Amino acid sequence: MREITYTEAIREALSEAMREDESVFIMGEDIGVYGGAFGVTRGMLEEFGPERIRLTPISESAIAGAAVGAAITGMRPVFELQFSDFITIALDQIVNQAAKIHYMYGGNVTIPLVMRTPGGSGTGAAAQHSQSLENWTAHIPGLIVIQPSTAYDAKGLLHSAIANNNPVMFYEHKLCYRTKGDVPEGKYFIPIGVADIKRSGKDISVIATSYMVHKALEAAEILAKEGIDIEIVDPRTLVPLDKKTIIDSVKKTGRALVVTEAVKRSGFSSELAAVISEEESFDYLDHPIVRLAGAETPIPYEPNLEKLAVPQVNDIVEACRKIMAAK
Amino acid sequence: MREITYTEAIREALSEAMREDESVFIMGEDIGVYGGAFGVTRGMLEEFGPERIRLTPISESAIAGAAVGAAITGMRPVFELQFSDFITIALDQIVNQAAKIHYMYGGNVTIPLVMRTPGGSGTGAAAQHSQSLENWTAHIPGLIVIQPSTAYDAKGLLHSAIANNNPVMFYEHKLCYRTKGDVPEGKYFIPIGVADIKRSGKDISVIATSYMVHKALEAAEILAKEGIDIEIVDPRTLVPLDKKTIIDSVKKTGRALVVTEAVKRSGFSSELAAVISEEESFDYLDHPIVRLAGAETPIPYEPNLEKLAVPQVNDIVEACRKIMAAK
Amino acid sequence: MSERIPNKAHLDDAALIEAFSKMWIIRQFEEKVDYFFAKGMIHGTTHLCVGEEAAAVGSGAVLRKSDWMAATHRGHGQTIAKGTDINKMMAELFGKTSGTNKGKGGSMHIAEIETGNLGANGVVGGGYPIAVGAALTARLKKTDQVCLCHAGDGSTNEGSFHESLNMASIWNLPVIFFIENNQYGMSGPIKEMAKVKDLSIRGVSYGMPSITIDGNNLIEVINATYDAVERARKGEGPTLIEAKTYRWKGHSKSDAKKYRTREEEEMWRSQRDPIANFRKQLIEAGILTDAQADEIQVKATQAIEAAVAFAEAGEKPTADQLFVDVYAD
Amino acid sequence: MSERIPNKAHLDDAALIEAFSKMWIIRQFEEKVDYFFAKGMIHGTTHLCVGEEAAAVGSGAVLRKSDWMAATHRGHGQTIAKGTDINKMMAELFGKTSGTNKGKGGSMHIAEIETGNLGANGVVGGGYPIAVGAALTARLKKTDQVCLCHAGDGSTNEGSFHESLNMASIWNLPVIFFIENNQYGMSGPIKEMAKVKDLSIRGVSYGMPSITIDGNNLIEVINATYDAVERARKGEGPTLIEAKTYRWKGHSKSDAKKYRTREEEEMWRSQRDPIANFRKQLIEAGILTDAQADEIQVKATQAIEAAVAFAEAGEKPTADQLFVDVYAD
Ligand SMILES: Cc1ncc(C[n+]2csc(CCOP(=O)(O)OP(=O)(O)O)c2C)c(N)n1
Ligand SMILES: Cc1ncc(C[n+]2csc(CCOP(=O)(O)OP(=O)(O)O)c2C)c(N)n1
Ligand SMILES: [Mg+2]
Ligand SMILES: [Mg+2]
Repeated sequence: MREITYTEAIREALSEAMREDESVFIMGEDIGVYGGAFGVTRGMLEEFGPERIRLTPISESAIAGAAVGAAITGMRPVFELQFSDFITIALDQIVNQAAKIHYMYGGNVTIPLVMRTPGGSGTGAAAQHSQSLENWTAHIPGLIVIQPSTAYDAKGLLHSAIANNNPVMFYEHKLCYRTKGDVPEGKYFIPIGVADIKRSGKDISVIATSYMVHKALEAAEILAKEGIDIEIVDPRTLVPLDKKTIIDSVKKTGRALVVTEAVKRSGFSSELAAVISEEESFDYLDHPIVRLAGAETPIPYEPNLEKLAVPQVNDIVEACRKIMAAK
Repeated sequence: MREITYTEAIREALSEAMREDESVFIMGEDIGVYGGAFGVTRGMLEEFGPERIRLTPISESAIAGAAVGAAITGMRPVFELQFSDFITIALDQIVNQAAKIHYMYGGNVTIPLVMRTPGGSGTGAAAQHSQSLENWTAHIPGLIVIQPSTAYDAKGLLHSAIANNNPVMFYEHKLCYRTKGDVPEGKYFIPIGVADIKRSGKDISVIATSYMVHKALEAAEILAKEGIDIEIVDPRTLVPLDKKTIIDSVKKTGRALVVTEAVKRSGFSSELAAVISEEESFDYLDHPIVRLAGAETPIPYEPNLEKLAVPQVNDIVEACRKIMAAK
Repeated sequence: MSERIPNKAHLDDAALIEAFSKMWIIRQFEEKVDYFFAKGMIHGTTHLCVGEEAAAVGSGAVLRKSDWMAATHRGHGQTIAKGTDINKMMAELFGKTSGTNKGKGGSMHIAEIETGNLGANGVVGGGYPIAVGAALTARLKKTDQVCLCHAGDGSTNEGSFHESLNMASIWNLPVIFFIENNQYGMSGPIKEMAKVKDLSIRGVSYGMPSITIDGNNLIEVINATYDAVERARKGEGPTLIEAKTYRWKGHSKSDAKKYRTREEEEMWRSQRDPIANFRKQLIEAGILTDAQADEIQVKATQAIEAAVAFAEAGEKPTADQLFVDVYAD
Repeated sequence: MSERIPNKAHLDDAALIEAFSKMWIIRQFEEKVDYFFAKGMIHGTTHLCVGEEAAAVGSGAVLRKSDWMAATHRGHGQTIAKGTDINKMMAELFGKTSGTNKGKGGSMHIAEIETGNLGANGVVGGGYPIAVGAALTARLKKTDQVCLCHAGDGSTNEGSFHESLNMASIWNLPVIFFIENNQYGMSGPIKEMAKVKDLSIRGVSYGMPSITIDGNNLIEVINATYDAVERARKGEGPTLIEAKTYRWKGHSKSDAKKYRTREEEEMWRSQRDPIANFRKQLIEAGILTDAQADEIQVKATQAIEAAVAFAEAGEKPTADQLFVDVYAD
């Protein structure tokens, strides 16, 4: 298999879907000749033309809403929100319209749309361009929420997202874009709602999302040398959540460390901790669940502070050591 | 002490604050001669005039943002968002501006504003007018989040909110408006960040928010007859959260039931469960934490379905019985 | 073609009688709903469009069934005009599974995709971008469908109005933005909430053809909408229509209407009743006799009674319906 | 008063020389920042305003220190024009505690409340309602302060533009909406993203006095802003100014600029350089000699060098700073 980047994997999924299905099209700011702020759609204008690679004005609410309207009437729009922080402008259409219409209309219409958007910090873009707000949409019935960490997952899950008949929130991560991985050519699907064990181990279940999966993998190498063998579970889709894989892992290891970049308070790490603590896994826990997550601060600009604001490899290592040392 | 309604209590706090401090003013849709969609500002136009009881166009983003601009430059705006569901339109100003400016500007400016808004279901207003989205703002560093359940708490906490130098999200509940309680005349403050034990008991700590406090109190009466003695903890402020009072209660009872109206998945009930499960209280738990919360569905219109979508008194009773029956 | 009441859409006598009848159906529907609400027999809230029937019917009359329409929270008239089944609508208000939305939507969300009704919207301004999206579908699928986007005066101060009209204009989409300017957004008088005499002037910001009309004059509404629809079908892009009208009743369930005078209300009721005025026009043109006109009104009442009977006969959703249709397969 | 270069603000020779000098300081500041970014010595991203100096300086020049200004993501020039300390600005970009924002904001958030700079904004259109709110403060406190709201052409398609201009207009607030139309919003050409020749036409939607000017002509900018500021101070409400200009550099750090031609760029650089043109004007009016003009440029370079030295001398925040200032006391 070839190694390609996360960016290329996403672009491949988009292109393959568009070649196959005329009803798939893309909208967004700067996705045309510019190729998107992070280069994801680079070259696609040349292949698909401006009708289907549709450059929009800077109007996030109309972009999201036009996707809803197009989806209701038979298209399968994918729109790119340039930074996930700007969902603040598009939310009415996503939450009050897209998420609810299928239910509110008694199931008489579907809303097959995908919002692709990059979240996360690490590029020095400061407080308004670095948030991880995925838990907002995870809270909303009617939405599907995906957060792929690898190139392979990104491509397979994006194909599934586009094929899905519900509004799908597809959160990419700025620091994932350049990561590389083995990715098959051609179309393949990774089922929505299936977690992936990115590393198996026996001591601690580290449930990590998005870019934190990569940091956990690095931490695992360090910990392995110390005889601590962590299992890394990547939920991949937050909604629907593959509780079984997570719970089974926790039952096996008896210890759970949840790692997300998003701010700890009321973030998806809380949901993961709550799920683990209320399920049968509770009885298997040898140690309280530990959450490692973003600091309760806006993301600062200065690079050292910026790093301190989100979990780093060393924080994961430390947390695991502490868990193992306890009792 | 007099008994007044929750609505009147809020109105009193607003009026007292405005009489005392010229820099406090109110903005919002229909808050003038109409008195607000839920009658909270009724009569205030007559006393304070249209400059300070400022009727706005239907422009939630500009309302919130004008509050931010006014706050930065020395005023203490309070704005009413007619239904909390429409925070979807105002969020950029709340989350990307109000919450971050103090930090992002190095502490050189404060943003003393209050957003008052009613959440919750129970009035048949269906999916777009019945949500409980408070956990979104609880996730955002820089925001204070308050959710009063009684007239007494509403007045004292609103005074504290207006006096606070941070952006404060003040979530009212449509079904609380007509509830009555003893409320002192004149100004008093309830400190932000202090939970209240609404009923003490020894068997289960029921941590309930907003209108669920009233339902929990009703449930307590039924359970008491069966010999189950629940303690009801009302956090009152979600951010900052009074973890100590909650943890102490759980340590005492050894059992925790969290009850919120908001959708369970990724709601504030998750945060509460996560906090309890990761603190020392973990060691005292005799039973897994149970979350009782909104169904993972949009709020349906039809009245029976609408009720089924959020916890009712009987659900609390059942959950408590089950917890006590276990083991 | 020569019609006895000339109109650009060339609607013949029968079609105009049909429009007259629809206005009556709408009014009776609303009066009935008002009655049920007052009695506490319907749950939730509602926004009635009595007094605004010509705007709904005149604009809806020039659409094809395959065209689309997005309605507002004050949408009963708009959806009836587009052809939504009034039985199912009434059943919806009663919260029955036989309702348009199986009882899950209620007054603010009535939708019937089969007849092109993309749904009413509880969010002021929420329908604008959705209508743009539907028009985009027509463009991408190269059909000649158009989308009629209903909206209120107050909603033209929402950001979504601006973003959507701009997007529709630069993409030349087949959408008609139809503003029912009933003078108030809940209690906010549009003359204080916007500093322009006519809201149609706002089309200038988008280089969009725009017009202000008497929304209570059925023929004027038909003509303006017809022009806009024709332009849209030919690929010449969107139009903004401002139809001046008035809501006779309060904003929603309880409204003391302190923000307006009784004289103003009285003037609109007595002099600018769209139904009475069109009735007169039909009779003067010799299309209807007095007796025939009365009969149409009676038939409308009967149709509403039938709708109520249909609604009453329907079933309440069972508890398991709560979890049905959260996600599509 | 008689100025050698007549202008409505009656800025005298010294003030015009000061403005000329500020334009140079801005350009040198930007060139220096560009250099540091290219070298990887500054973190994050930045949006440079080279070529747009007259818009920033001409509008800032007619404000008082006590007036307010809201800047955009492309805000270095705007904030310098308002009087923000360039040493602290450079220190901010270096992430130092001596920076305007103590290193926590960076290029997109530079603010200095003491000089009325309410802050740059990373959200396109995010500054509009904030500026309206500041103007509301002036109104409620009955001061004669005004607020200058900077924005870009692309931002005029955001809903916040619409809501804010409407609100400012109905309340007659002292705010000046100043659009730097540099022809592109990132890669989106405004001539394709809006169907109007001049964005100032959008003021019509709000009954707002509006004007389109040559944003590269310093005196034209001064004059238009002066009229708007006077109107605002007198309580006559807001104004919309569209200043046509051009950004010489890419949108932000990496930009292949495929969306425009090299000829277009070259035309703006060679014929419409705001600094070169104003220099010529000053010399022709006899206000400066060639040598004096050169000296001003040299001094600007020195000022920037000093700013860099100041920035370098500052300290990086310590780890504990992460948790400072999340909440105010
Ligand atoms: C975004 C949003 N803000 C506020 C409301 C509350 N609300 C419902 S209808 C209404 C007035 C709408 O006025 P207009 O657009 O003129 O329509 P009309 O009711 O007059 O038909 C308001 C403020 C809402 N539903 N949605
Ligand atoms: C709400 C929002 N959408 C998108 C972006 C990404 N973005 C940053 S600057 C920019 C272009 C802005 O164009 P314009 O307003 O013309 O300002 P200019 O950059 O030309 O000065 C875009 C799309 C953003 N920062 N905020
Ligand atoms: Mg209206
Ligand atoms: Mg621009």
